[in-house]
Amino acid sequence: MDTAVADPQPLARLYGEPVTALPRDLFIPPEALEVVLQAFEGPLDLLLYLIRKQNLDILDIPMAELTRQYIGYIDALQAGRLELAADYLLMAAMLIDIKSRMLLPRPPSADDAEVDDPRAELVRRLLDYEQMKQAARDLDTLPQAGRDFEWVHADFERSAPPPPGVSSAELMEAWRSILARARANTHHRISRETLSVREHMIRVLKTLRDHGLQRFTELFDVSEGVPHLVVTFLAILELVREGLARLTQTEPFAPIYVTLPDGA
Amino acid sequence: MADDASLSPDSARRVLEAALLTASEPLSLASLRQLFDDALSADTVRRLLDELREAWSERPVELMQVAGGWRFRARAEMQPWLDRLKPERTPRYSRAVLETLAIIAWRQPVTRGDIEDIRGVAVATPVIKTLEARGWVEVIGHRDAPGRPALLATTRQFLDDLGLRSLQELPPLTELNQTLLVEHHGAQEQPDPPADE
Amino acid sequence: MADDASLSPDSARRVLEAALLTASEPLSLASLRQLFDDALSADTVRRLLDELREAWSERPVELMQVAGGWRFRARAEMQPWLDRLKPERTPRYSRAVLETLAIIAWRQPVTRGDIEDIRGVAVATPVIKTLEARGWVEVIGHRDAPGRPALLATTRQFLDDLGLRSLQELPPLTELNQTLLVEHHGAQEQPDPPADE
Repeated sequence: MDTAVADPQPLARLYGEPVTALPRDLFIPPEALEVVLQAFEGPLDLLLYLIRKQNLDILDIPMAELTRQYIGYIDALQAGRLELAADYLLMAAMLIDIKSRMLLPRPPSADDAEVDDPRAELVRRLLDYEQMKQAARDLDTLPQAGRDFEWVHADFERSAPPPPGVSSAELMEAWRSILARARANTHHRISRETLSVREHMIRVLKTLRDHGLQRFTELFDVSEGVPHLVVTFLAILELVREGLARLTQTEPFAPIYVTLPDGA
Repeated sequence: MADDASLSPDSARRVLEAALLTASEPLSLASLRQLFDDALSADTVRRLLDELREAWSERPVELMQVAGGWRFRARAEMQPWLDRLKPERTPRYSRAVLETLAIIAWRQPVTRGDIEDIRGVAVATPVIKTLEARGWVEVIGHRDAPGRPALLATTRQFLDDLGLRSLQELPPLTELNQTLLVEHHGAQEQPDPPADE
Repeated sequence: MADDASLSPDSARRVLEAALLTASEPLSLASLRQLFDDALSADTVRRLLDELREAWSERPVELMQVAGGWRFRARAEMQPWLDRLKPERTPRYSRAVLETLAIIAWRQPVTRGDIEDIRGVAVATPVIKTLEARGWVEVIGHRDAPGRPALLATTRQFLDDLGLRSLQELPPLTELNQTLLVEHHGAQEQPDPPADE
């Protein structure tokens, strides 16, 4: 392999060895060519390389020479049965087309002989691409956040946002949605409870939790009236029924005590 | 490029400062030593950190030692201004939280299992935790059943926060139940008229 | 608490400093004025920013103006040290990614087809995805053509991350042999210069 032309940036690495220049002759092992080809971004890139490397005049491309070289690479690739991107084949066709058109006699044009140069479109594309290639390199030299510099980001304990508020209406809406779902699952029977009984159950439970065993009679506040006493009574019965509280009495007519089931 | 052996204390402080200001999380002493390829001892780094903290003592941002290490943080007195930068949208509770709260409110005391039975889906722990952290729900006992599940109930604060004097001021479920349930489940599933008025 | 009318320039600078040091993205002039409930004029804030930049000129971090506004960043010379805290070296983008980005930056808005025309090769989807994931490129519309191809453009974050205030700060395009080409082939073959100068 001819790697005579020194190039600081290796095109690729083959078997660990840097490939710094394209082989000039065409006796290239296909593996090498595959590696080399990976160094190119496409047919335009390969063409630009061939042109620039051999100091061909991009504005007066010797089509025969360029086409010969390009087709040479393509042939070598195909001989190696390497999968070749269609883009490369398309470019080969275009080069041949340009070359053949250049062989045809052109109608004389006194004023502007160059306008119909069949190479013009190719040259435009090559220059366009070369410009963007250079732009990409320039872009890469700009300091980049995360690679070349870091943003400052000191901590800041944002005030905890106010916790969400809830209204009775929202709760009701939530309940409604539960019911709507339950409608679809009729086995989920949702029966209405008497809330005042529930409320008193909670009150009794909290008393038992906070103060332990209570005399049954102490759980009633006579000052609150009869309906209240009835509800409290129902609440205690419900607690016992649900296994949330226990009634104990050591002997008949002894005081009745209410405790939590675990005796706490 | 980064020659640590000959680093002056001033340069080392600069490196520490840049690292701490750009870090997205607190930096441990080990991380900070890694800045210098461990060329500086832990004690040296600690001393530099103290100097740095001192140097920043008059600034609106301070060097803090937190659980995970060191971090620059805006001083508390800056907060009223900083809070203005992005007005938070009023947060809302998720449907799971609201439904769980509704069930606890109307059906208390309930276990998590009860809530799951009613909602028909599992209740995630964070849902309960959210309500407990808010001070709206508490465990008031345990049901005498396998696993002794905790019994949940609403708190005084829940009533206060909703502007209610008692649970009875919650909207009655009567109408809801009748409009939604009677027609679908039949009247026989409805217990006696409520005494919750 | 935050009394803006009577805020001294020194206090205002402190507020700006705290906000800019803790921001997670560049802060626009409008955001910065919001810190003071618009009690300070844009000119005043700009002047304070200049003073702040000056005050930080000797520090390891610097106040930058980028497209999105102002933000502090660590000076580039700090990077060799800061890199040591990273688990792995930040990878450089491939040529395919960089060339695609360059075409989008200088020729925007462009379709994928436009990019392929210029590069002479198909643009792999991951290339675009990489740039979108980085937040540097976004779809800003669709060309009114068969298939309604997406039009790609660079984002403000692209400019921010490259420390640029606008697209006009991108490095100028190299003219290469264009002048020669004009002489040889006539002006009609040169596309209009991009409107980014």
